[in-house]
Amino acid sequence: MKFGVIVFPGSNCDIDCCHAVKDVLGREVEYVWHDAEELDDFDCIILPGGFSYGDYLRCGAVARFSRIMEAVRAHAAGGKPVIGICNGFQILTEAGLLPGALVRNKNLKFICDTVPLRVEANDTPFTGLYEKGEIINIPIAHGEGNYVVDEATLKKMKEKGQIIFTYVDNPNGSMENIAGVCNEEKNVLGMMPHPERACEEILGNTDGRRLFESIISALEGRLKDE
Amino acid sequence: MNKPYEAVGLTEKEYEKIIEYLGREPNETELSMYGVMWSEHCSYKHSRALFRHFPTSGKRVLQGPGENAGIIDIGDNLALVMKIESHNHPSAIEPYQGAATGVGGIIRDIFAMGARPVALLNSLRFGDIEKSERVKYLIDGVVAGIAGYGNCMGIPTAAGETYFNSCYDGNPLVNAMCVGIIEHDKIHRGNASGVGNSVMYVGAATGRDGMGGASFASVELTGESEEKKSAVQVGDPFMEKLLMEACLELLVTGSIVGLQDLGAAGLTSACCETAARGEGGMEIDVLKVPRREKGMLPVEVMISESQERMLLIVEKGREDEVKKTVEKWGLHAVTIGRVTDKGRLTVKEGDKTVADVPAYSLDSSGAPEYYREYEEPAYYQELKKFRPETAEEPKDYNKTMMELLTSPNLCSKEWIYKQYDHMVRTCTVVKPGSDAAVLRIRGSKKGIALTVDCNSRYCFLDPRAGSAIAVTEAARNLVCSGARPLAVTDGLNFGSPEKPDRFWQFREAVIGIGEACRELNTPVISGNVSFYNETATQAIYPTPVIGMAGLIEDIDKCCTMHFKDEGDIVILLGKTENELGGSEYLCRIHGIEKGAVPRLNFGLEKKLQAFILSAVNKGFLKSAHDVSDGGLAIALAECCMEKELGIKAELKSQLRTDAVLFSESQSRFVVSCSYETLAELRQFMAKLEIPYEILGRVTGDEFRLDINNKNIVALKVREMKEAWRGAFKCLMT
Amino acid sequence: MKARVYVTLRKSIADPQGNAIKNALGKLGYTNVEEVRIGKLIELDLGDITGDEADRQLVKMCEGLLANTVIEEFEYEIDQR
Amino acid sequence: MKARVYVTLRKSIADPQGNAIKNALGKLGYTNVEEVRIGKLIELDLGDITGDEADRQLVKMCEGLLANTVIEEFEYEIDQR
Ligand SMILES: Nc1ncnc2c1ncn2[C@@H]1O[C@H](COP(=O)(O)OP(=O)(O)O)[C@@H](O)[C@H]1O
Ligand SMILES: [Mg+2]
Repeated sequence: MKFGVIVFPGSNCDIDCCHAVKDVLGREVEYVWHDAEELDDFDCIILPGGFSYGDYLRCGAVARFSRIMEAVRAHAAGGKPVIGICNGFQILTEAGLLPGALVRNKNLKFICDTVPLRVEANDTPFTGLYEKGEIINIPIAHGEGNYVVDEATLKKMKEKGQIIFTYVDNPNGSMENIAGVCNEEKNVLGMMPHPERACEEILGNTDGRRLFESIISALEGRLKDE
Repeated sequence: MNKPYEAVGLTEKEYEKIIEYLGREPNETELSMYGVMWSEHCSYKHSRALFRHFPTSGKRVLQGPGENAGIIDIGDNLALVMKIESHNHPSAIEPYQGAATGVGGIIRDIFAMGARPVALLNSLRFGDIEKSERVKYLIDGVVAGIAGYGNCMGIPTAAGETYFNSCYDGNPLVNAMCVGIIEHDKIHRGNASGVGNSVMYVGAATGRDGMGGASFASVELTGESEEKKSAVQVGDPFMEKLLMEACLELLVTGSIVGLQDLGAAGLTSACCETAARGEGGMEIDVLKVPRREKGMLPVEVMISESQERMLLIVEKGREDEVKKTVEKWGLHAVTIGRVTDKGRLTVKEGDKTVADVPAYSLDSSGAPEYYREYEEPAYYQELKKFRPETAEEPKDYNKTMMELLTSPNLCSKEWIYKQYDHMVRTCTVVKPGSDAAVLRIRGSKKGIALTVDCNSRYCFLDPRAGSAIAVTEAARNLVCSGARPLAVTDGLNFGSPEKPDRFWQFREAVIGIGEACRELNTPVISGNVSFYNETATQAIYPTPVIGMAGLIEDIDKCCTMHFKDEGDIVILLGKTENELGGSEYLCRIHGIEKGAVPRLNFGLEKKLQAFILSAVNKGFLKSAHDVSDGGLAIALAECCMEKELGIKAELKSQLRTDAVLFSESQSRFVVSCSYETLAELRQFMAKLEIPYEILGRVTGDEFRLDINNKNIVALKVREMKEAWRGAFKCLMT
Repeated sequence: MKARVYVTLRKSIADPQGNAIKNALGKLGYTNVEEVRIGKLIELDLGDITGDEADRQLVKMCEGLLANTVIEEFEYEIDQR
Repeated sequence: MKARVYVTLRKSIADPQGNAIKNALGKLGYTNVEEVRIGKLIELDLGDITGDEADRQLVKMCEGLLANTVIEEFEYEIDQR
């Protein structure tokens, strides 16, 4: 089982994601350069946080044109898990792999904090080891994490159970307190909070660890099935 | 009529010195190059002579002052790189970009040494926030600018300090500090060595912006500053991130001989400094320099301070290899010249020589050096005489406590540091909000603790004592975290050195820092001087900001200031004296900024610091916090906030109540331990002859202080916390 | 050929930045200001191409990169000079 | 009375954002693009005031709040409709 962490120019949580997967969870992981063309070797793809292309114009707007994004699309279409964290989430929405968009925080400030989230669904490869309705504390660090989507899409997302995490105390003005959403097939997740920052006791928080463990366990199940 | 040298900020004597160096009159390009290089900002001509007061060497010092940044050994083949830098004037006229480019500049200094930057700190001073909308505008912009740059770089901004005083109304201070980690064998210096090696240029194209920023930073702010507008630039953290990654990748290949950032005085400074440190000479062609604008003159190319540029000295023959690596990061590297041994910096425009001067003569080794006149100002003896006892004692100490907790200088700075990504890189073990930031070093058991400190009111009332206190306070913050203080980087912010009373302040401060650093064995390994922080009507308080780094041998043993559990015993180490002079209490409650500053006894200080350090390492303490601004009562309140735990303390004292609570006597710490370890801790304290007083216990939710069996303060912690946390946001809206 | 692209938030999307500026203007005494919305102005030098070609490029650029049509609308002007 | 304010970086000031977008457009095949500069578009509804008054207010607003003339320039248009 192998994770791939995509490195865009300006990504800066790539190291943290790698560290969480490799040093904390002991799984294989590799960086994948944005110019690469294929992802066949990988089971799960992580689009990390940061400021791809400086987040100029709009967050994730330029990164979505990276060569690797075709492969990410194919990986997702093949039903394999893709997770976009923070800037990764923004890129996935810009690329149309997830619905909606992320706009400037309501208070117009960058917010770095640890906030409580509610796990809204555990029928995804990313949240299988959480209880539905469970409250977990996960760090956030973003200036544009205010999720918006049109009413019709929102309604459909609710019906299909695509809202995965919500904020308990909405920090950024997100519609319906949304912190993380997935696609209809539930194999592509985007979330503004940073689970990779909450994997170790020494950092004072391990609530994010189960997200990675959920992916591993889902992948292990899947590999067994094959 | 204006003399040509006056236009570039030089004196007649300095002009004569240039003629002496050249054996002829300089041409216009050369004169401008001397003008920027011999500005105070680049040459330290007024301050250099005093730096001999600083201890700059020691067993652990791998690089002292004189390079892009200082380096200190932390064992296991690892070293810590650090430097502080001011961006005061640009931040005063364009707060966002001024602060952002300040952060960008200091980061380049760190990776120019070959180190990966791991933390940013900042020290901010603003005018009276309660009286001025402009101050709010400046804070908003400065904080967003620091956040905008540091967050995008993916370097956690992990600590800082923020103070308000009307002396900063016209002159805010923005000092940024960066810390990096490096392996010994990866250390690089800004050396142009190896005759024939190539001088390559990487990063943003050169434009007309930032023209003469160095000389701009070396004059007082006036209406005319508006004219020098182009001295402010727009930062590009994205470019810098690519530049940083490209440089760090290049350094591993061995193709790079030397590395230098283009900061103040741009190419002129980078070329002459690297040449002077290396083979002595360099020849470059300005036509090869990538430009953003058409029709730039050679002199404009040479002194532009466009951001996000680096100079690489590359081993001859390996230029293509360098280009390739740089291109992978979406950047271009171009060869603009080569290293010579002729001792001259020769600037060509194609075939034409446009400047040709001895390289070292531009550099600080060739710049003039002045011994400024100094004179003790009259206020110094006068203000000292004030007796704090003459201030009326408060009647309701609950009210006084709440007033202090919500005051701009003492309230929580969460509003600021929540805008900084302080967690990226997942190494921040102690986040902003405790005494020092603590970061783990990946792949090692070790950690580092970082802090930046200065009480400028003390430094105004007594620059020598105040500066020494700044150093010891920084060290106290580190030992409370369980770190051994290692080294200092100093950011000296002062008024005009040409005025004898200001220069006296500067001189006293330098001596005070030197003395304290010697006592505490923390050499000064880098620093920055910012003069001319004054307007027609006022100068800032002397503000020598002390950045300090310490080493934690075992990261699992680091400690924070917050009380941990109910029932724990709270102890005050050190002795409270009647020392309200210059205190935050006197200033805030009585509007008085006078009096003698607290005394500092290095013997006691060192004994206590050594004790705290070993007590933390032995695991005796559950929390440790130094007593500083606001005195004992505020220190205790700060320990209660994080976990919303209370305290029940019973103090005994002969002093007046306000002195017991708010005196700012030095060398004091508030610690807590479990009841079970108390006996052992007492033995240990007795053995080391530590003065202490057991204050009471950590309790549920009440903050209760009794003095001589009489209740003085009784407040709910939740209410205190809400007021203290919310105060800054209230001030800003 | 030069062009100016105007990107604005769709009316249905809240504009906190515009609101903040409206409030700031109010504090400065401009109490008559009823609404402020912040958008982007993108000035392009398209080099040596025809007006038709510019038109074609601009629509594609806007839809593809310069605006995110989930939240934004765009307009452009070609400078015929 | 409605107005549109355009705030752009002074020509001598680098525009990192514009630069990055120019590069992105280049990679997308728009190699003809020679320059991109990104500014702000501020749409104001000034309420019920005269054109003269609008003129007077806009200059002051721009200088005082909407632009920092240290690095930016501004222009505005009043919508006479
Ligand atoms: N106050 C100071 N204390 C110690 N060293 C200083 C001080 N001010 C400047 N220096 C040292 O002088 C050298 C030149 O400083 P500076 O011009 O600020 O560096 P840079 O050119 O990298 O910006 C640096 O090595 C710096 O560490
Ligand atoms: Mg430097």
